[in-house]
Amino acid sequence: MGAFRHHTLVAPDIADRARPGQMVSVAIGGPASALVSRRTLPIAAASPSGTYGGTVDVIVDPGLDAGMAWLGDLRAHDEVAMIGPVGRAYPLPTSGVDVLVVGVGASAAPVGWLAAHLRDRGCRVDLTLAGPDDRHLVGVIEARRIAGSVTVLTGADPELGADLAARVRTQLRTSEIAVVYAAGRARHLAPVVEVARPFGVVVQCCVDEDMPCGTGLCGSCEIPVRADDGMRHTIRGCTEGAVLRGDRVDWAALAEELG
Amino acid sequence: MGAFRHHTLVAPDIADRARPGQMVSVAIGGPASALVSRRTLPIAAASPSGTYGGTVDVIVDPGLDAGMAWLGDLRAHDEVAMIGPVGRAYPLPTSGVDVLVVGVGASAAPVGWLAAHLRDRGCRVDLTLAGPDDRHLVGVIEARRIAGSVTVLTGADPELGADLAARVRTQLRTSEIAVVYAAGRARHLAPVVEVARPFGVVVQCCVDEDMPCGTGLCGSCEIPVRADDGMRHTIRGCTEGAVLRGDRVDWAALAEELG
Amino acid sequence: MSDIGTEVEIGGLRLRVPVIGAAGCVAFGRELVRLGVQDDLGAIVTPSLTARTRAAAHRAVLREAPSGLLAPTVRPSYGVERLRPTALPWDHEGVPPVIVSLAGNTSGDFAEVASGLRRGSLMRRVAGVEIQLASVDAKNSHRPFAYDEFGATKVVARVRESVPSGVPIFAKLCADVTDLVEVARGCVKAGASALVVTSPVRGLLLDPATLRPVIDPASSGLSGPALLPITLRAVWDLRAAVRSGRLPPIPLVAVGGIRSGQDAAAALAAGASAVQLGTALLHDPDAAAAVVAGLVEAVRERGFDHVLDLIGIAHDH
Amino acid sequence: MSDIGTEVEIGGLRLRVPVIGAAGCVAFGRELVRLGVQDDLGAIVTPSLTARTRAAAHRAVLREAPSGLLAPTVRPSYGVERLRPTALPWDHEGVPPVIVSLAGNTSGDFAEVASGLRRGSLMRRVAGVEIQLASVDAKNSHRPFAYDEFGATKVVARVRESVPSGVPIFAKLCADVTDLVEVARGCVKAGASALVVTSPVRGLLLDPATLRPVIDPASSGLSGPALLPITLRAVWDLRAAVRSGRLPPIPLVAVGGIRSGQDAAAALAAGASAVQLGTALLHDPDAAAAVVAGLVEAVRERGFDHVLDLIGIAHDH
Ligand SMILES: Cc1cc2nc3c(=O)[nH]c(=O)nc-3n(C[C@H](O)[C@H](O)[C@H](O)COP(=O)(O)OP(=O)(O)OC[C@H]3O[C@@H](n4cnc5c(N)ncnc54)[C@H](O)[C@@H]3O)c2cc1C
Ligand SMILES: Cc1cc2nc3c(=O)[nH]c(=O)nc-3n(C[C@H](O)[C@H](O)[C@H](O)COP(=O)(O)OP(=O)(O)OC[C@H]3O[C@@H](n4cnc5c(N)ncnc54)[C@H](O)[C@@H]3O)c2cc1C
Ligand SMILES: Cc1cc2nc3c(=O)[nH]c(=O)nc-3n(C[C@H](O)[C@H](O)[C@H](O)COP(=O)(O)O)c2cc1C
Ligand SMILES: Cc1cc2nc3c(=O)[nH]c(=O)nc-3n(C[C@H](O)[C@H](O)[C@H](O)COP(=O)(O)O)c2cc1C
Ligand code: FES
Ligand code: FES
Repeated sequence: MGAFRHHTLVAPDIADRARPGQMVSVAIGGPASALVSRRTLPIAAASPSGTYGGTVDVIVDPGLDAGMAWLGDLRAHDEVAMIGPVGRAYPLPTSGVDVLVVGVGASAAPVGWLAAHLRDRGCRVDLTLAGPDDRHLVGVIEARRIAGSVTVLTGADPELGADLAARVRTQLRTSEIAVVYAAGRARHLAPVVEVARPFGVVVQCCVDEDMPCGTGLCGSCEIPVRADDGMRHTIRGCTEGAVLRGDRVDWAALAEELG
Repeated sequence: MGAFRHHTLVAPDIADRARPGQMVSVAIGGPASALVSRRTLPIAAASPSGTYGGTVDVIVDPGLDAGMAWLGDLRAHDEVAMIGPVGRAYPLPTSGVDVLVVGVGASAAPVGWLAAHLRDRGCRVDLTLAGPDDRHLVGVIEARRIAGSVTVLTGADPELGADLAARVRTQLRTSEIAVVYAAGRARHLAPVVEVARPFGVVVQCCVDEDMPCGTGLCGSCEIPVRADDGMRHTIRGCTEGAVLRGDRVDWAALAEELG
Repeated sequence: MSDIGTEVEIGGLRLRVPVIGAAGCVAFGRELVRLGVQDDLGAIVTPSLTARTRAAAHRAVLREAPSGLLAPTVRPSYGVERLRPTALPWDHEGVPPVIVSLAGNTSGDFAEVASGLRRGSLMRRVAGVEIQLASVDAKNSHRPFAYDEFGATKVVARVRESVPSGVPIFAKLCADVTDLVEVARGCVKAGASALVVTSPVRGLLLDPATLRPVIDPASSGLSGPALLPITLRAVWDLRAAVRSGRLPPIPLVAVGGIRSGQDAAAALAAGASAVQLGTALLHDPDAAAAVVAGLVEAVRERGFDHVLDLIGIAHDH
Repeated sequence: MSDIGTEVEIGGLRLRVPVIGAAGCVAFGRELVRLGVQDDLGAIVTPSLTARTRAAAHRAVLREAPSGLLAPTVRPSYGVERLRPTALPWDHEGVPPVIVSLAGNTSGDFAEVASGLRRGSLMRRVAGVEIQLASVDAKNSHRPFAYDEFGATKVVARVRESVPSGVPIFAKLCADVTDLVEVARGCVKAGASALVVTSPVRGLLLDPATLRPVIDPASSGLSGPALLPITLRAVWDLRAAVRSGRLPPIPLVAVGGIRSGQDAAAALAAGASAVQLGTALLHDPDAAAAVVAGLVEAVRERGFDHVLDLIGIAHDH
């Protein structure tokens, strides 16, 4: 599957409770590792039962940093310390509506699983997978089995976000989309939320940025949001996100803070 | 093989040149490791040719520290950065004499290989393997195939060194031993050298103490020795040892420095 | 938990176990309860509170350093003006005793936060106060208070005035100063009940792509296992100063790089009465239980029956 | 090696590449030649020489710390009295330019070692002199010279008097002081040609079995990757002081935790003209080649054509 590695991890407690949009927080390296931060990854799938009990799947981009490289190198029977499910899942519609699902790079991990849930609720699912190139896309083939239509979009930053947004705008114009589900880095999500705004369509965003603990302890994953009363404050991306309504997030402030 | 792990490492350049008593210096951990020191290990065997080219064998005591634990966890096809052969080999007799070979714990790694070389030169080899318990002994069964007689000695520190020395004294008294070859920690070697002194028998000691670089750069493996003129000075255990004539080493000073 | 005693007392504060959650690394305790690990900590320290809420000037971004984390020392903070006696951020069922950390940029700021805590009946939920002396002094070229005996002393004295005498004051120092004992002495004289070392040490990393600082160099600090030898040295120096009479007797709390029972035992042996865990809990929220168990084991192995027996033994010959 | 220029000049000393073997981590160069890595270093620094040979009071034992090594700063040393013009310890075919490191416990000691080097024609084989200011001052409670502007200044001045004016003097400082710029300024005024930061920072580890120090706490220092953020911060502070006029212009050399081309590029961007590698070479004697290659790559990626173009760019906005 190209540049990414796909791991299936045995974790019955997590698998039984996990829903699309939730994450696992993983300790990196062994006892002699120089890496201190955990990595918090979106769950790509959860199977409550299996040969070894429940499993969760994650997708790793080993090219990202030393910690991801370590995760990528894990082999069968290796053990990792994992906490989950972490955070808020994608809220699902109660009735079968038309939805648009978009995901970028390895952050798109949950979209296939989400699309299956949406389909099971009777939604018509339109899915777009984006990434810098073909090697950095998650499961296109699996996606075609689930979604009504699958579009692939490749291109380099910073254009990728704009291209994706343009594609979403076209969809919103030409179909009866009730909600957009998105998964990606903040820089890819912000333009999508922006184009959806005039349509009054909510974008449920799984904001995949660094979460060094994934347990709410460190406060380093804070995301600036606007509450209903317009007051700006911050919430913890790991425990109170990662799925947030796009119109609530202060994307400009977030972009500045991410540097 | 009990508490120890035995690794065969593909290293044609080293295998072609290695002789018993020499070592390999191994970098520990991957790029994200918190461990900075190398580990310098006695070579347990070298096979100049094999399926993959030449190989060297090492014996690892994973219980020793985090670095050894990492080495112990290595699996087939893992790669390690290795330098060798490091240091001075055991000098071999030109004629077939009676020799006594003793080794303690994982430091005894080279004794089987050494015994085979001695046997090939026509020596009668008497071998003693010592350790805290049966699980911390190297290859007793292999040893029996090589040596004329094999004795096993187990016991706890600090008595182990004295027990080993007592055994060596008995051997020196009752046989025509021309030279003693020993491999161990300084605390085990010193009593052996002491008992051999009155017999005028040289003990060739492979002094297996910490060697953080194994290349002569750091100076942290220095061993106090007395030169022919009686002057005390120090030599680097890694590049100028690890095999040293026991009567040249200032064991009391070394013991103090090792703490 | 076992036949080994683990209770310690620091400036009047009794800790069931000598392991404390460090400021900024346990939030306000709610997450510890959710994770079910609250009982492994004798107390927690809150993220540093300021007089007024400090919004994220920068995201409190963490960067990985070798065996450490680089974090900004100036972080978004909760303002004491927002505290409501009926809804303290640390008011959750099961949270261990709470030590409130105070930050500011003038001694007046600190006094204001401390006074704010007295309002209403807030103090009843405060087991102690910790002073983040790594905060920078606006009146001294923005150098940390902890770098200067005079600055540190003034802050401690002002906080001491504003806090009821029954509430212990923990002065949190920086190990990366030329003369730690001198600063410590000032804090003790000004009324500190205990000394905590170390705050993160000054550090800098550049973004590999842009070669620009990832965090403001004036206020970014290194935490994590990399600090362990620095922390132990600082504790050793302070304890040695007490033994030699250069510093009045005062309990010490070790923080910086501690993550195992063995590390904690070393900290106690060097002279600490308790340890704080910061990044260890970020790396593994179950770390406190392992630290307590390892500490108990270290006590037992030596034939002692109380963790107090370890304190300072590294100095005995 | 490539179209990218790598030569730098520090206090008159030309280095083919801005990567130097750090004191005590490359012995006298013979082993580098044996390992075939001598050409990847622009110069080497010898283990610190003393006036008289210092036998191992303690074995110069190294202990592993998280991402670091703890080593005694007082080590067995080669006495300048033993130097023979015809058989210098660094007199081996292929050894790169040699900077001789000097240690002592009084400014007189340093002067004596420096004068010793003038004897015979020794100086002809000396490309520069580095002063180990982490050495402790017998006349100042055995605190390192580098902790005290006055002490450091005196040593540099005495060495400057004893060394021919064409030979550059590198003053090696300690980053773990309250005011690094103050000490640096003293050294520059006293005649230092360049500043080197950092010596190992003070650290302590206890033996887990005995809970006693493994190395004398008064003189044990932490080296290795754990230091990287501390080194970069120290270089940044000195460069910033030069830019703001608090420190006269002077070349800087970064040492402490550097092990990759990326680390070296960061050190240059922070303001260093060259880097030294210590534990990186103990961990991997081939490290210098990788550092030079990575540095060249960092220059090329940014469209520059010389490593000089990186120096100090982290300060530009
Ligand atoms: C199929 C579908 C169609 C929808 N169509 C529409 C529509 O047409 N128009 C429309 O407006 N909505 C629409 N929505 C969105 C809907 O109103 C809710 O998002 C959805 O029902 C889930 O509700 P919730 O309360 O769980 O999450 P949300 O309302 O999404 O809750 C917001 C979350 O974001 C975080 N958050 C954001 N701001 C703050 C803040 N200030 N303080 C604290 N936390 C904050 C919190 O974590 C919170 O859980 C639709 C949703 C779905 C699933
Ligand atoms: C079968 C056999 C029988 C022997 N019987 C005897 C015997 O009966 N009596 C006897 O005296 N010897 C005996 N020897 C020892 C013999 O003299 C030599 O050890 C052996 O021949 C090897 O010589 P060498 O020069 O390589 O090593 P050695 O002489 O062992 O060399 C000593 C090594 O130790 C180190 N070293 C020690 N001290 C110093 C120092 N001051 N300065 C620098 N380096 C130092 C060096 O690395 C040097 O290579 C015997 C050896 C063998 C193999
Ligand atoms: C994410 C994070 C946030 C922190 N916030 C604070 C704080 O608000 N106040 C404070 O005094 N120290 C703060 N610190 C410092 C820690 O309390 C502690 O002194 C430091 O991390 C060293 O300990 P450690 O190595 O166990 O993490 C913070 C550290 C981290 C990593
Ligand atoms: C084994 C060892 C020996 C050292 N010997 C000396 C020395 O003799 N003189 C000196 O000034 N510094 C000495 N140092 C310090 C190094 O030169 C260097 O300043 C320090 O190790 C930090 O750099 P690093 O992280 O690259 O190792 C020594 C360091 C080590 C690890
Ligand atoms: S990642 Fe630490 S609080 Fe969210
Ligand atoms: S181990 Fe470094 S010189 Fe021998």
